[in-house]
Order: sequence, then C-alpha cells, then structure tokens
Amino acid sequence: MIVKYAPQLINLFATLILLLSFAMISQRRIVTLINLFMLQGAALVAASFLLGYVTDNHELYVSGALTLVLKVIFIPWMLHRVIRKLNVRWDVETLLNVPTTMLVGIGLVILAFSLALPVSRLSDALAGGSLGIALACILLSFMMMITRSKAVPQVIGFLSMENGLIFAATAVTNGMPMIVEFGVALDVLVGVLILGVFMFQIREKFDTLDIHNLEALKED
Amino acid sequence: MLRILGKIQRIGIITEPVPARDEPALSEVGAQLKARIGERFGGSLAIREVDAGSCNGCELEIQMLGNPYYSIERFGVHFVASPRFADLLLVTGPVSRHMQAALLGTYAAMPEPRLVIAVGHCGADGGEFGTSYASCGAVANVIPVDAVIRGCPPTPLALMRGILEAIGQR
Amino acid sequence: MSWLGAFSQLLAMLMALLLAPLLTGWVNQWRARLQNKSAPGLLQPYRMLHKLFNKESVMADRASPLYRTAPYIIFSCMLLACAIIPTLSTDLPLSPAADAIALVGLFALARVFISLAAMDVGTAFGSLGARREMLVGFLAEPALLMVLFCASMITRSTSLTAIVENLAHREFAIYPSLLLAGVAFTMVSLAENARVPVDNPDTHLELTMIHEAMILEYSARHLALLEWAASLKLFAYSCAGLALFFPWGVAEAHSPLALLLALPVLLFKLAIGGFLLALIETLSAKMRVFRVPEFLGTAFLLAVLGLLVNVLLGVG
Amino acid sequence: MTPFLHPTTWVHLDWVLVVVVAWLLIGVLGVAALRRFRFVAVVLFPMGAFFSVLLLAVSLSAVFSAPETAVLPLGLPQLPFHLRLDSLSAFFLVLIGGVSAGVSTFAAGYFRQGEGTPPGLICLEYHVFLASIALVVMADDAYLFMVVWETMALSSFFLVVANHRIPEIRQAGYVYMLVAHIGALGILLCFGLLQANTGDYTFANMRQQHLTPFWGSVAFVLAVFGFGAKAGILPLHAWLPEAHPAAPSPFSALMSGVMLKIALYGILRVSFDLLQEHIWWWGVLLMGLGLVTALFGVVFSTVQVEMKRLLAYSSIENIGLICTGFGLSLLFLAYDMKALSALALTAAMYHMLAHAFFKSLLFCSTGAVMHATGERSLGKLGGLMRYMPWVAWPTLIGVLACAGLPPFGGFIAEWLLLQSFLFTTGVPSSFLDMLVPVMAALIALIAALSGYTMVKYFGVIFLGQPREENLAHAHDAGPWERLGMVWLVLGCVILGLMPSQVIALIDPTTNLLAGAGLAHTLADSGWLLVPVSIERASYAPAIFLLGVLASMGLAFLLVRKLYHGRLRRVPPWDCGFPWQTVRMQDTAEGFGQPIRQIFEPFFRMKRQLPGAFDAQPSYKVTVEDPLWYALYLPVARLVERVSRIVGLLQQGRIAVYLMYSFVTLIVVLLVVKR
Repeated sequence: MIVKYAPQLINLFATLILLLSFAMISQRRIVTLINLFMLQGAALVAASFLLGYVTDNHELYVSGALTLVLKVIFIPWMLHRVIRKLNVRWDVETLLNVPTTMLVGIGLVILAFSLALPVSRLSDALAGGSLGIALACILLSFMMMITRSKAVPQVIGFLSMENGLIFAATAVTNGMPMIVEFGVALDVLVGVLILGVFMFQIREKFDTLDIHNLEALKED
Repeated sequence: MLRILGKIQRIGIITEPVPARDEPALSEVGAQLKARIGERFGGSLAIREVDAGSCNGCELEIQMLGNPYYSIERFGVHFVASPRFADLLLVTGPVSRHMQAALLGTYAAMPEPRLVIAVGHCGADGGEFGTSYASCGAVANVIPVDAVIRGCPPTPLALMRGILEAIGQR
Repeated sequence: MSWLGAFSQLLAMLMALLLAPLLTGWVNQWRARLQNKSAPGLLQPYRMLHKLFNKESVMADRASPLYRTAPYIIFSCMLLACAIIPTLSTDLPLSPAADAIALVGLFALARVFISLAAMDVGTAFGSLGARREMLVGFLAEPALLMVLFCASMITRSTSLTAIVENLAHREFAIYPSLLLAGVAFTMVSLAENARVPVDNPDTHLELTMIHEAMILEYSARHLALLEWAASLKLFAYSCAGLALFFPWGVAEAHSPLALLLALPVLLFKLAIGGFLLALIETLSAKMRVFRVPEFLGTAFLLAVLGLLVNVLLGVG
Repeated sequence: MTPFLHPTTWVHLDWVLVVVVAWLLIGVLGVAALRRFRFVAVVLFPMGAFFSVLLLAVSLSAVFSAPETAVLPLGLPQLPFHLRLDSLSAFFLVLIGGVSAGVSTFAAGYFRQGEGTPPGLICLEYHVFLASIALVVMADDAYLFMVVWETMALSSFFLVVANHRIPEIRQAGYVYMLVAHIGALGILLCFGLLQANTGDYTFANMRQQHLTPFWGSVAFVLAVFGFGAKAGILPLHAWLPEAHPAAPSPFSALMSGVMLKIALYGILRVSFDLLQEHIWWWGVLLMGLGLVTALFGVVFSTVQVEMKRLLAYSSIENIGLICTGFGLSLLFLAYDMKALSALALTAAMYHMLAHAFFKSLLFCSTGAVMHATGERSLGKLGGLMRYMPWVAWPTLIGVLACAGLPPFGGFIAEWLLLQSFLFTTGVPSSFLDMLVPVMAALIALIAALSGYTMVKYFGVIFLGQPREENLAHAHDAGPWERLGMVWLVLGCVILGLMPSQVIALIDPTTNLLAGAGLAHTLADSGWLLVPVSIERASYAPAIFLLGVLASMGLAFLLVRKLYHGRLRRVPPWDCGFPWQTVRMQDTAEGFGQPIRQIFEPFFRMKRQLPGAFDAQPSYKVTVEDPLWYALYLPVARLVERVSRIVGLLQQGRIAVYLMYSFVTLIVVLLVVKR
C-alpha cells in the first residue's frame, strides 16, 4: 500500500518543501520565519524516513534522525532563544519588495525545472522527479540569503539551502554515504553555533543585527 | 494562532443561555423580542445607529448589545452599514445643528416600513443641552419618533425593552 | 440528454438556491461561536431575505435602468455558475455549454456588472468600491483560472464534469500540484467572497469596505437578490473547491441511487468547509487594501507554480 | 486575363474589382462636390457603405471557392499587376467589407461643417484608403503590393491630419508617416530576400524559392519588423497612441479595426505562405513580442485619462494577443503539429474579426461622445447614459466584448487561445514546456486587466454624474450614426453567438496556412463549439446566454408574483454628508491609480504633490511611455547630428553645386574607364 504510493508521497513532500520555501521568501515576521523553517525540516524528515522505509536503507533513518534533532528541534530552539535574548522581534526588511522577490523566484523555479527535466527523465531513482524541486529550493533559499538585510534570516536561508541539498541527495541517489551525512550535519551545527556567537558579537559592536554595518569594518 | 485557538477553547460560550437562571429578565425579554420580530419583520430586524451629537455614553451601551454577554444577534437583530438596509433607526444625543441634515438624510434614505427610536435623556428631550443655537434638542424636533428609551445612559436591557416596546406598538 | 440528466440538473440548481443561504448561516453561526457568543439561528439568512423582499425598494432618483437590472443579471450569473459545477452528479446537460474557463468568465461578468452598477449613481463610496472590486478581480480571476488549469492539465480536459469524473473515479493518486493549487484556491476564494483578511463582511466603516461599499445604495428586493447572489457565490466556490480537491462521493452519470447518496456526503463536506472558513476568518486580521494585490499575487504565483510542478512531475 | 465584357462569366475577383473601382469613383465624385458636404454625407458615404456590403457578400462566397488569379495590364511595361484571391485574402476582404460598411454609415452622420480638410477631400482620401487596403490583400506580386501599401499609408496619413490646423495633430501625423516608412523599408528588403535573386517578384515565384535557414530567418525578422511597425508591435508602437486620437473618429475606427489587421495579414502572408520552412524560434520570438506588447498595452490603457488614447493602447494589447496566437501556431507548425497549429491560428483570426468589430464600435462611440460634448478627456465626462442612450447601450456591448466576457466574440478568441496553450505538452524542448504555463497565465492576467480598463472606460464616461454642467445638453447620436453602430453591434453579437459558423469561415484559411482545420470536429457538434473533442472542452454561447436570460426572467417574475414591485425614488444616500459634489466621484486618474502603483516600474511618472503651505494646493500626475525617452529620442538626436554633417555640403552658391556634379562626373568616368 504505502510502497505503492511512495513516489507520489515523496513528490508531495517535495512540493511541500517548495511551498515552504516560497512562504519563507514572502514572510516578513521573523518568528514565523523560524517556524516555517522548522516545518520544512519536518517535511524533509518525513521524506527521508519514508524513502528509507521503502528502499529499506537504514542510513536514511539515521540522516532523518539527525535532521530531526538538529533542524527541527535544536536549531529552531536556539534561534528562538537568540531572538529572545537579543530581543530582535522586528519584522524582517527585505532589500527587494516581496512581489518582485516572488517573481524572481518563479523565474528561478522555471530555470531549475527546465534544467532538471531531462535528468529526472533519465533518473531511475524512486523520486527522481523531485530533483528539480530540490534544485529550486536551493536557488530560492540562496536568493533569500541575498535579499535579506538582517543576520537571522540569512542564517535561516543558509540552513534551508542545506535542507534543499540534503533533499536533492536523498531524492536522486537515495542518500549520500553516511560519513558525508555526518560531516554535513556537524558542519551545520558548528556553523550555526558560530553564527550565533557571531550575532552576539555584531550585536555587541553595533547594537543592531543589521549587517550593513559590517561595511564599516573595511579599512581604507 | 494556536494561542488564539486555545483561548477560544478555554473561554467557551459565555453568552447568557436561554432560559438562564441568574438574570431571568434578559432571557425573557429576548424571547419576547424574538417573537415580536418574527411577527413584524419576518424574523430579522436591521438597525442603523446614528450618533446625532451624543456624549457616546449611549453608544457604549449600544455596543454592549453586540458583546458575547448579551449577543442580541441571536434574537435576529443586527446592525447594518447603510440606512437603505435598515428597518429601525436608533438616534442618540441632542441633535446638534451640524447633524441635522445628516439625520434627515438618513431618515429619508430608509425604506418603509421604518421605525425611529430616540435613545437617552438627550434624545428624548435634549437633556442637559436642551434646545439652543447649536442643538435642536429632542430627536422628535427633527424627525418623527416612534418610541423613546430614557436613561443616561440606558442599560442594554433597557435598550432591548425599548426596542421591544417600539416594535410592539401599532 | 436523458431524463435523469435533466432531473439532476434541476435538482442541482434548486439545491444551490436553497442551500446557499443555509451555508452562509452556518458560517455566521460558527463565527459567532468562535467569538464566544451564542449564535443566531441557522435559518437567519432566509428570514432576512424574506423580510427584504417584503420591503419597499428605495432607489436613487438618478439611477439608470442598468442599475435596476444589475441585481437580476448578477443573481442569474451566480445561479448558472452553480448549475455547471458538479455538486451532486456529473450528469449535467448544461455543463457542455460552459467549461472551467467560461465559469471564470461568468464570475467576471457578474463582477463587471456589479462594479458598473456601483458607479452608476455616482457617489464617492460607490466608485471607490467599484475600483477596489476590480482591483481584487484582475488578480483573482487569473489565479482562479490557473487553479482550474492545474486540474485540467491532470485530466486533460477543461469541462468541469469531465474533470470531476476523472479525479473521482480513476484509481486514487496523489497530485502534488493540487497541493499548491489548493492553497492558491483558498486564498482566492477568501478574496472573491469578501472575507477577512481581504474584506470584512460586517464592517460599518465605509473607508475599509470593498463589497459593501458597492451595494450601499441598494435596498429591499434588489439588496435581497444581491445578498442571495453573494451566498450563491460562496456556495459555488465551496462546491468548486470540494469538487476539485475532494471529489469523492459525487454521483457518476446515470445512477439515481448514487444521486441520493451524494446529498448527505455533500452536506457533510460543506459543513466542514464552512467551519474551516469561519476558523480562518477568526484567526486572521484584515489587511490593508494595498496588501491585497500582494496577497492575491502570491495566490497567482502559487497556482502557476502548481502548473510548473505538474509539467515537471508529468502526472496525468 | 478574365473577360470583363461578359458579366455573366464574372468570377468573385471581378466583383471585388468592381467594388474597388466604385470606391475610387465615389472618391472622385467627392472631389467634384468639394464643399457641398450635405451631398457628400448623405449620398456618397452611404453609397460607399452599400459597396462595402457588396464586398462582404462577394468575399463571403469567395472564402469557400478555389483561388482565382488575374493579371491587370496596368503598371510598368513588362511588369503587369498580378492579383490573387485565395481564402486568406477573402477572409480579410470579409473583415474589410463588414467593418467598413458600419463605419461608412456612421461617417455619413459624423462629418460636420468646417473641420480642417473640406468634406469632399476627406471622402476621396477615405475611399482611396478603402480601395487600397482591398488591393493590398489581393496583391500577388511585390510591385503591386508596395504600390498599394504606400497608397494606403499616404491616404491614411492625410486622413490622420484632417484637422491640420492643430499643431499636435500635425506632429502625430508626422510621427505616423515616419514609422510607416521605416516599416515599408523593412518590407521592401524582405521581398528582396524572398525572391532570391531570381528577379521575378511575383509571390508565386517566391513560394517556389527555398531559402537557407539563415536568409529565411532574416526575411522573417524583416517582415516582423516591417509589418510590426504598421501593427504597433513593441517597440514600434509609439505612433499608434498619437495617430489614433488625432484622426477623426470613423477613421480611427478603420485604422484600429482594419489597417492594423492588414499589417498582420502581411505577417501571415510572409511567414506562413511565402516562407516554406519554419523554424521553432520564430514562433517563440513572435510569442514573446506579442505577450510583451499585450501586457504593455493593457497596463498603459488602464492609466490613460483620454478616451481615444485609452482605446489606442487597448488596440496595442489586442494586437499583442493576436501575435501571440500567430507565434504559438508557428511554433506548432515548426514541430509539425498541424492540428494544434490550426487551433492557435483559428484563435488568432477569430480575435482579429472580433477586435475589428468591437474596437471600431468603441471608436465610433467616442466620436459620438466628442460631437455631443466637445470633450475628449475622461475627467470632464460622466453620466452620459441618461442623455445619449443610443450611444451608451451599443457601447456597453462593445465594452463587454472588449473585456473578453462571455457571451461575446472576445471571450471566444481568448477561450480558443487558452485551449491551444493548455494542451501544449510534449513540445520537444523542456524549456518551452516550462514556459507554456507561464504564458497562459500571462494571457489570463492580460484578459482580466482589459476588463479593468473597460469598466473604467464605460463607468467614467457613461455612468455616475456629469462632471461638467454643459454635459446635460449632450444630444444623442443621429440616425446614420445609430444605424452604423447597430450594424457593428450586430457583428459583435453574431461573432459571440455563432462561433461554429464563424470558424467554418476561418477554416479554409487555416487549411491553407497550417494544413489542418477544425471544421470536421465542428461539423457534427452543431451549436456546441468543440475545438478538439467533447470530453476535452466545449462551449455554447447561445445556450449560455439563454440560461442567463431565462433565469433572469424567472427571478423577475417570481419576485413580482410572490412579493411586489413597489419603488420609491429619493436622493442618493450620501453617507450623511450633504455637501458631496460631482468632483468626489472617482476620476479617471483615481480609477487607474492601483494599477499605476502596482506596475510602477512600467511607467515614467511625473508627480506634483501639493505642499503643506500652498495657497492653491494642486495635484498633478503625468504618466509617460519610457520607451519614447529610452529609444525614440536618442535615435532622433542621432539622425539630427548626422543630417547636420550632411548639411555642410549645402553652400547655397550655384558654382559650388556645379562643382559637386562636375567632380561626381569625373569620378564616374574614372570608375567606368577601369
């Protein structure tokens, strides 16, 4: 039963992740942004568990569990804590206005899909079709990192980009080798910790998280 | 969002149930009101409220009619945005000269059958302000009034009684 | 066209006429409950319509014939819309006359007429409402069309009955594109039916009105027709949404028994839908008018995204 | 060479020639009666209309008959004029006849004393114009084509500048002339390529030539450029919103309704008929141009504050949509998907017919309004429905058709176009596959926006309260004007309610150009419009309209039977603010403001806001076309600079000029000697 619908379900999760990426680039409130990111992680976890069950590939369980612990529980909790500590519950300002961002986003999606279409027609993996979606997610979160002027949204953008990467790996090649998974997970963890400290530092220096101020650091 | 849902859940329905134990007046007045509206207005009474220069005391009480405690909507009464939709005109305050034209216009814009109720002492006879260069005094001096609800301000229950009486007569 | 077909067609139209105010009443009741009030009776909308029909109509002295006929036109447009959407059965003789695109056309026709009527008397708020209505419309229509296209790309057809038959009676499958389409459709139908967060159906402040501002001038029977048309529109949207996203239980052609079975199923689905609508309205706050294009633009883009996903995953 | 002497043996082509000659004669009569404008108005123009109807009848039968050719012993020696009447030409003759019949009738009541050019001359130019466009679609060699094409351009130029007393109008005419000639240059070069050095400029020969993909593409691009300049495709649209308002209304109607279509005829003839091989990116190019043009046109038309400019921009939009249809059809043809290609082409040609009728109707109505009020700016109109119902109600039909609403022609065209987009999967290129849904979405957006524009147009002119006192004395249209508008309304209604019959008319053309047609699917479905198959899609406007009308009548009767019809007239509800004035209605600027805000990057806006301490605070906003500044003015400056350099040659002394020619002679001799 579940095996029968597995590809469709995985596509469904892929679409959910894409939808959440769009929600994130169109979202102004920072708390909601973190919650959306949490949801995206959850969708990713579900996808990898499902895929692991279908192709009974236990490494996928492990990577799913890793994502669960890191992206769904720990990092959101930490981000919430950071914004509470720094009390930065402002609405996120974007450099481009939201509609323009969304239009660019659609452009990116078209690009990603048209690139991935031939590949996914070849791919024999269970959910090869969702490669394009993963690619689109990566591009979208990359753009999010570009268009946001505050540090926290950029961190979130970075993390969701990583979500996209993992999903691409999971979908197309049914999972990367375990060691890579661990490496990536560790990277992310350390990255976030450092960024957290980094944010506190920026805050101490400029008492704001607006990274425009970093431009003042260059010496001339 | 979840917080809101939780709150809704926690509070629950706090409207006076019909029939209620602690304040029989409200429930029975409500029942009568519903019955009369059923007879005369096919079960739906639309009210347009005009502030013709009141101190907003009456408005506050009229507001109360819509709150979860009284919830007059359950008796088929609702407030509307245009006199074109309305069956009944609630006028508060001594009609100030500036509001005179507006009040007349509002009355003219209402389709028959229509009722007018003057609310509060001021509406009834000009109250403290009486008739002067700035105020026409009682609502009755400007447009024909079917009923008067005295009180400064009248309580929501008094308002409901007044409306009931206004519908009842004729 | 069979006798059963004609019968189910008539049944569908009658049911729409009768059930539409009930749905409105149901939604209002739930909104009251969610505000911790006890609600007016389910039949309140019927009482209001009856009263309004009885009252004498008051009309501006410079209103033109267009203004007088507009409510009838709008009402019949909405009725026809309800007639071509498969609610109970997919055996509708009228449905070949108008497909999904024509359905959007119908809504557009009604919108144009109500806006023209609002501009006819020439009051400040009327024309303001007309402008805002067209503003909502020019983004909502394409979005709705794209949502319908998602379904018709899956089923390779734009005829609503064919779409529903396909979705309901082919073996079950999950269409990711319909997820995006569903989100878009919800946003569009909130805007189209003048609901929070786009418009507040029971506001008294003319400056914030969209739909109300256009009908401020109407009274009595004309107002009643417009109100009825509004609830028909809500009914049509709900049924269209149910037919696209939860098509199960709609009777197939030529089976009277299924027709009888379909009614309770539909009622159940409508009840759930109405409750969800009330929930959304309670949980969200009305947005500024100039956030509305953003809101609807998002819906439009999501629907387009649905089409793209459809092409990518090549479902159907 | 057909025997002209025995009328019994005449074929369609001869009858068409008769009409052409008749039009020329009417023109000459007009010159004879130069200032007797009553005679010109009530005798000559109706005669022209009569011959238009004749043309309509002839070409309706010619559509279904085999191609006819003729060679006229006119023109240069050894270069006689070749004529050919195939179904494509016949289709356009139907369009010309149908529209011009209505417009000429309207014109009979329109022209007044003492407007710039004397009426007789206008009559001449008008009918020469008609004759020339009729010949353009029948021309079968490049010479005749260019001759009549230029005749069309010239006569239309004179008509545009009919009121040459006004400097703006002269300016507009000048711009129009300029763009027309640049376009003609492109067409000339295109023909030069098509004949492929055979030196034989007949179309028959061009069809034989097989150009290499490169030269074929160059020819195609030249054709799109040349004809596009006449059709108003971006970025060569700038003349259109200038020339349309300048011309007298009946002629604006002809320009927008017919002349633009003739330009599109050129594109069709060259890219579908004369060019044998088709390349996929031609289609993509046309589609892209079309969509950009359409979006640009519709966005600009929503913010216009002047009736005819608004309509002109809306024409740009419609031309864009038609080009999109051409492009899609060309794309399919390149991939050899004949059925889909035919579908898209049918949609485009349907759109041409529909647009020809409703747009000329709308231009006629603006003419009537301008006569009644002397006012062309939307901000000074309003409430005319009460004073001129005979103009308002036909305009309402035109507006609904233009907004692409059922049950009228515009909707059917968009319906077919969307259908052809919707079933476009499996185009070999994945990128195109991704682009198609986006294009469909754009088309839907454009259609909805045109609805916005049309509500603004009708609402601001005819509804509400008059914004000026003098509007209360506006007189309704005269009998001739009414007749003309009713004819055009009939056209709109027929196009809306009888799609199967109209498509049967288009079918031979699609068979000629795309090698397929819809007739076989339509034949058995009667009143139902079924482009592909009944399961896929169907639409029956007649039943649709019947349904609406029936339920309307039923609702009315029931309300009257069960309840009552009491009505009381009172002053409008002013929200308790008795000092409302007519200036508090939404103005044209106000109605366009949301669009201006949303599509801000499209415009070049100058806003003048009142300051806090102004004695007379004033608000002014002007919206301009950025392309004008980005493209046209720089080119103009360049040309100026070059011509100044050339100007150095001019000394004004005979001796110097003689020296020039002397030197030239010497140089030539030297060259020849070698």
